[in-house]
Amino acid sequence: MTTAFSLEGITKRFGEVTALDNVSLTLNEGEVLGLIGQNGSGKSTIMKVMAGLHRPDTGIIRVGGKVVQLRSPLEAAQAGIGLVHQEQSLITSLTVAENLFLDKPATSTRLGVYRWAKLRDRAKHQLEKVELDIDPFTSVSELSFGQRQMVELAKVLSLEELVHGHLVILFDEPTAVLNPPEIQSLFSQIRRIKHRSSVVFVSHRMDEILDISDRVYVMSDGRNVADRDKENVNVDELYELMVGKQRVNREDRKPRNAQIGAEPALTLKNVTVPGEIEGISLTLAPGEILGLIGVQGSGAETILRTVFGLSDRWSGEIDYFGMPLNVDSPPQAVDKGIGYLPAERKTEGMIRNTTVSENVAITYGWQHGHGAGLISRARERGLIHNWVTKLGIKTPSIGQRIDTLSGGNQQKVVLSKWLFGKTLKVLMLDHPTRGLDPGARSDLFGVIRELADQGLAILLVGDTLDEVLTLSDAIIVMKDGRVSARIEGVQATPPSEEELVKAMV
Amino acid sequence: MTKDTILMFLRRNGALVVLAIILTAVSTAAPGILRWRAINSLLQDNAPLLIMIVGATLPILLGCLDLSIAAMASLAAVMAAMLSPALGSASAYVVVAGAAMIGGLQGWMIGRLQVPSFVISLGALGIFKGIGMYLTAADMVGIAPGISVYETLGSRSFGISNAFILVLIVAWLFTLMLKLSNLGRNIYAFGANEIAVYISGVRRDMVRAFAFAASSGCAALGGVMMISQTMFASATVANSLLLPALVGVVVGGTAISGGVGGVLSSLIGGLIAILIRVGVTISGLPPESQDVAFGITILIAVALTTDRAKIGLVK
Amino acid sequence: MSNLIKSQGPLLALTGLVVIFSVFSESFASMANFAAVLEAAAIPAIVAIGLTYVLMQASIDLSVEGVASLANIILSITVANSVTTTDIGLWAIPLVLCAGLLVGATSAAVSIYVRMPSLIVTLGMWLTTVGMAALLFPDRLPQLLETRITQLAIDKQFGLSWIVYLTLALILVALWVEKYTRFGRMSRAIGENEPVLIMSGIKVNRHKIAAFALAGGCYALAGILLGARIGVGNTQSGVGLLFPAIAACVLGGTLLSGGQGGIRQSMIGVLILVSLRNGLIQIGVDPLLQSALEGAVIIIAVAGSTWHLRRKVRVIK
Amino acid sequence: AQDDTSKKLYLGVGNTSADYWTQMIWGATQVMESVGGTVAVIGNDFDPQKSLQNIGAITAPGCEGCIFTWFPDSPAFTKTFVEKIGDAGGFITTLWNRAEEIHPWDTAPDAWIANISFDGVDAGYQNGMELCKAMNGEGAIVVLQGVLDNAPAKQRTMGLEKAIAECPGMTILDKQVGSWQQAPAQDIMRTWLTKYGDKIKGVVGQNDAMALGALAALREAGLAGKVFVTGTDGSSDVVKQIESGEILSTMSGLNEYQGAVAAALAYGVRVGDIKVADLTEAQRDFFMQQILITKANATEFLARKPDPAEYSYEAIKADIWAKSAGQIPAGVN
Ligand SMILES: Nc1ncnc2c1ncn2[C@@H]1O[C@H](COP(=O)(O)OP(=O)(O)OP(=O)(O)O)[C@@H](O)[C@H]1O
Ligand SMILES: Nc1ncnc2c1ncn2[C@@H]1O[C@H](COP(=O)(O)OP(=O)(O)OP(=O)(O)O)[C@@H](O)[C@H]1O
Ligand SMILES: [Mg+2]
Ligand SMILES: [Mg+2]
Repeated sequence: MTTAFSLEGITKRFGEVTALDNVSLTLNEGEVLGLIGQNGSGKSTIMKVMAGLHRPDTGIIRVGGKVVQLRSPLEAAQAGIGLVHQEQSLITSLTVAENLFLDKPATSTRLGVYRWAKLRDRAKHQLEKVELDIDPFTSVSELSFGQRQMVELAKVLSLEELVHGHLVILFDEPTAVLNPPEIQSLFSQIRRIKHRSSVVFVSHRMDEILDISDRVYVMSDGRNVADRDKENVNVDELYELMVGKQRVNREDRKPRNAQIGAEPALTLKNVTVPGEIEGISLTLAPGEILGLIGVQGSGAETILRTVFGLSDRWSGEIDYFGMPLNVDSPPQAVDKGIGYLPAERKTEGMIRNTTVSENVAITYGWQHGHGAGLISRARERGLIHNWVTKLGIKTPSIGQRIDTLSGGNQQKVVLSKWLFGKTLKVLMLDHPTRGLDPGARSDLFGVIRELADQGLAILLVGDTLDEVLTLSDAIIVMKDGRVSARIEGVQATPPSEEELVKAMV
Repeated sequence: MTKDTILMFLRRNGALVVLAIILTAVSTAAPGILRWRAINSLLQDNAPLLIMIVGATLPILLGCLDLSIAAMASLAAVMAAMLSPALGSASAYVVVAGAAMIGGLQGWMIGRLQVPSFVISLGALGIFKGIGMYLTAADMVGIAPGISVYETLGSRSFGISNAFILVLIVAWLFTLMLKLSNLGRNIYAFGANEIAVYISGVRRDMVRAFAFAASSGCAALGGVMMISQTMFASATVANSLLLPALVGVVVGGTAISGGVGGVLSSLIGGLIAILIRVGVTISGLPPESQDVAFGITILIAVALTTDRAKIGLVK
Repeated sequence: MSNLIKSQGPLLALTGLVVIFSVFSESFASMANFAAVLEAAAIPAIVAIGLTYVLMQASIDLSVEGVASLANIILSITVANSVTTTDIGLWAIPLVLCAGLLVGATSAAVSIYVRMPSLIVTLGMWLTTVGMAALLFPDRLPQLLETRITQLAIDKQFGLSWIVYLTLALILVALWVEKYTRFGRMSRAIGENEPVLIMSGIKVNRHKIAAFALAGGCYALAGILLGARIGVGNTQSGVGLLFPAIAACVLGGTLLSGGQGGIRQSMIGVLILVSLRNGLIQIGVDPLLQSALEGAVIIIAVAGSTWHLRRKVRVIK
Repeated sequence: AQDDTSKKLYLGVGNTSADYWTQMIWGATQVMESVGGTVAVIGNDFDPQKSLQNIGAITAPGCEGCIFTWFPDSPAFTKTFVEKIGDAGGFITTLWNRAEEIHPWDTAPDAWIANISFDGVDAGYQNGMELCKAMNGEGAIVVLQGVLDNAPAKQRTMGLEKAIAECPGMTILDKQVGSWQQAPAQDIMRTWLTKYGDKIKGVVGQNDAMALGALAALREAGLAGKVFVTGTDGSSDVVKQIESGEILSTMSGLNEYQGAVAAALAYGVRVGDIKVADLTEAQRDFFMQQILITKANATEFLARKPDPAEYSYEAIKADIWAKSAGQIPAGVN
């Protein structure tokens, strides 16, 4: 086997943080390398070094045996290296076609003037590869999340036409926002391009990693801790390699004995949001974890947003501890004791350009203050440290800017703000584990159960069926904006996944 | 001190350092400027501008712009003068309180109508100016003599201009508010990411209303200070202060994109801009070159006071 | 129909204004008055074209008045005039346009490479260009004796001056640039999400410099046309161009936050503003109250034409 | 502060690029140069705040015995300016603007020597009467006003009203604010033409720039010379149009003379040649003469060349009020 690409002794520091510590990695031709590690272990950083977005402090990079300097994404692209980002990076006001060739001006313009006909043909061709049947001139803003991810993929695959030699395609958590059929389509694309490319694939889902990879590369704290062929590992071993031996006891997996309140905390009657959900009725009791599942667009997320006062137009009735819930905006919802963790971390969850502690304290900081709207940073600091330790948030200090944390750690910070107060009664979680590593996920599961045990009512839209099955006391299956099934007693008699999927589609 | 800590100090306190440099330069050219009387009279003259700079900082911290402040200061001056015979000192309080309410309404409308602050405050600018013109029939209004508020604002205590003392008090109160209160925290966070803050349960309409109430109230206070000096108001007295006020805020290192900066640094920024103007005037440059010199020096000052580490993207 | 309302809010606002004024004033809806509106709109439109690309990129340019005045002065002392003896004929036009481009490019370069917000850089540039205009000003107001320039304002074809036709042509070019060139497409993208473009290896800075330079060129052109119209070189000639132009862009939907709007929208904004001024005179509003009415209409027009866009999760700065 | 403060006149002006200002500055400069002094011209861009800052900057380092001639851009600020200069121990003569209620003898009387203006009411009146004459006492006119709260704008309006009272056949069709500028005036005129058509027989431009704007719009409509236009300022552009018959009249002040007298008074008091206490109210608050320019005297006006000798300090001091048009009456400011 020939080596297509290698990193030798790469170190990358950001101020005091050492993101990569003397990392070496080789990538053989036609190979899919699964890259795993806890949040903040340096996966994205390694990919960015490979894609020319970060320059390493020390170490060398070889492409096809030759030492190269990758000074920019453009140079990386010329060397046949392309990256599908962890956070989506399409320009929504431009058309799909323009986005596809955004970084390859030569394809679509001459002397700075667009050649629309040519662009359309070429875009069409790229979209066919990923089996996306849309007009290349659709504006990206009209696409669903999953479709956008496919466009990202197509964007990178256009390297096939542009570069003659071998390609290196990097995927940073591409499946986090995809549904199962889309994931399958992605995998078939990866298998298709293997004949002339090498692939690095990051995911926090072990089953996916083992499904698609030929080899698994495990990172921890910016270092490589293991490099195994697929044949020689299993899920448990990988898990242990990632999170360390001491944390492998998976308490959270055990069924929970929930103390569910008799009187419902939240009752929805016939709630309708035009075009999104129709006639939704459900109840949620204190101490209960109610999981919502459904394919994308099934309306599960809309339910949470409506309760939180974020829907612009809706009808129906929502009762809250027996009284009508008159909530028209998030502040009102929060006043009543309702919290909501949004799925869109980047735009709706974290307050960028501010510190970890400000993010945690934004909602309930005043509750720990001196009264009269005056806050006490000293008191807050102690409490924030507690949560940072409890959730295992990896940050040099609580004064660190949240933007510099890894994706998973950002998510934990955003969640902490709801745990910070004293008055929360209902917590709604929209894809709370999106981007979390298995260890963090299990930590979070523990926290969610603990909260429910303390009497909090929890409404959960999960990332995976497995997740919802593990956590929920009851499950509501959504289909086309309506409830298609409600399953009680999930912990005692778990339904089979097939059963759920059937209700979903 | 290592080189790093010096650099860090410079970056954090760029505005203060620039102020010191400019003060040194100006006082070398004209040593008389360092006399207490001279400084005091500069501070007194510029108190209206400085208070407007203090107020204008708050909407900017949110990432909004209040273009109506100068028109509001003029209108406030006119109203205060017109009300002074009937209400005496109360005219000043009534006008400032009224202005704060109108400002609050402006801020609230931005959210309710979902119209950008630039548009709302531009519209308000026109409305205030029109009302001022109409009320005065484009004439001047003198203030009734012997009213204690205006006499106090126009005079000194402990040798310091009362108007400037008031500026310091207001700036200090705002600084405490920004540092110690939940509202202050919400203001900075709002500037950093409005939607996330909203979804965190912050009453964004109230935050915005407060910031605009503060900027309008301060502008009105500026108008009141101005007539305590001039004794006459007209519908356009303060209209030219809009840009100098925004310049002051920016020179102080507050980012227009929101989330970064503070009231005290704006105050320092305002002083820098004022000193640059003084320096340019006494430099003996021909009048034609003075604007060029002022423009370029201001640019250099901003280049030195902006903490680029804090601003993600410079637009 | 509801789709039309959604995409064409500002256009409907303009139509609404025209209808209201036509009802309340007999003379508003006359050919002659439409010509008057177009004449009054021409120069603001040119300024707005330049500003639009800058605003789309989420930057701002305040140097309009200074650059236009400076252009006006340079023009008036380099063509045949009543004060200086230099006369380089029509070469003055490319000279002045280049000066405008240069000022714009300088603003952008300073903003980019010294990492300062465009607002403050262009504010400094405003003061600087105003000063330079004063420096270049000869002792007396130079009258333009170059008739090929002054005829632009005086010569009429079908009731409209060459200035209007020139503006229309420029609008067409600008629309084409916006739709068909990489610069045009990238300008909006820069406003929407600059980091992504940088990561894609796009030379964002070039597009920014180009936008500011083009804007400077447009202001310079406005200065030239002002010269043609007023027939003299005046250091104050550009005064009053800035705020109406920004307001027009924003009215049309080219927001300061970038990534939105475009030439078409800005032009509608210009027409709204100019029709408003014209209409208020036509219906005979008290001059003392005019600015108040203008202010109120601006708020109402923007609120009305964007009402359908209201969303709880929408950033409005 | 080592130099002799009497030898440097601080001259605060609107800007330095219009006929009026260059002429006024020229007059003041002749006086100061004749005594071996200099003039520091300060441009304030018609912005009272900038004036305030500039005066503050000049007086801040100490200014005992400094002399000023200043154009307070807004009458609301005149009091502040003169008091400030009084506090600093300086002397000042003001041009054009003061609030109605204050005078040199009652406000900082030792520092504020005099206020010298031109009679805006008279300018408005004479132009108005000229218009009346040209229209044979019959017809409708439109008025392009200056910035509304400026004293000259209001005075000129008052004067026009006086003329209309004497010439009842002349009626005002419309008034709009042209802000002293040419381009807005042109747009307004164009709109008027579509609104009123040939009802308009005359146009009052409250300054020359607006008169030129109106003329440009009239030219477009082919009405130049048919509709009568008046201005005020006596700028050479307008006077040339008067010669050619496209503009009816304009009012020109003795601009050089105003600058010279203002400078001479400030300097004279400073060096002790003139005692403020000896001056009457009419000598401290007066109008300077002005002349109406019509076709009859336009050519002569254009040809005139001021003789520097007539503007030396000695020459002016010999009879400072020779060209005064009398004390400013109450109620016109
Ligand atoms: N621009 C930056 N400035 C400072 N620190 C950074 C920056 N980018 C990354 N880091 C730090 O480097 C470390 C590695 O981050 P990286 O994003 O590579 O983690 P990751 O493995 O991709 O995590 P996740 O699974 O959460 O995506 C983290 O501690 C992070 O905080
Ligand atoms: N189907 C395709 N998808 C993506 N990129 C392509 C495709 N076909 C060509 N390209 C790339 O686009 C760029 C320009 O392609 P090409 O040379 O075919 O254009 P062109 O034919 O040269 O235009 P012209 O000959 O008219 O100048 C090249 O970098 C090429 O690799
Ligand atoms: Mg990552
Ligand atoms: Mg080819």
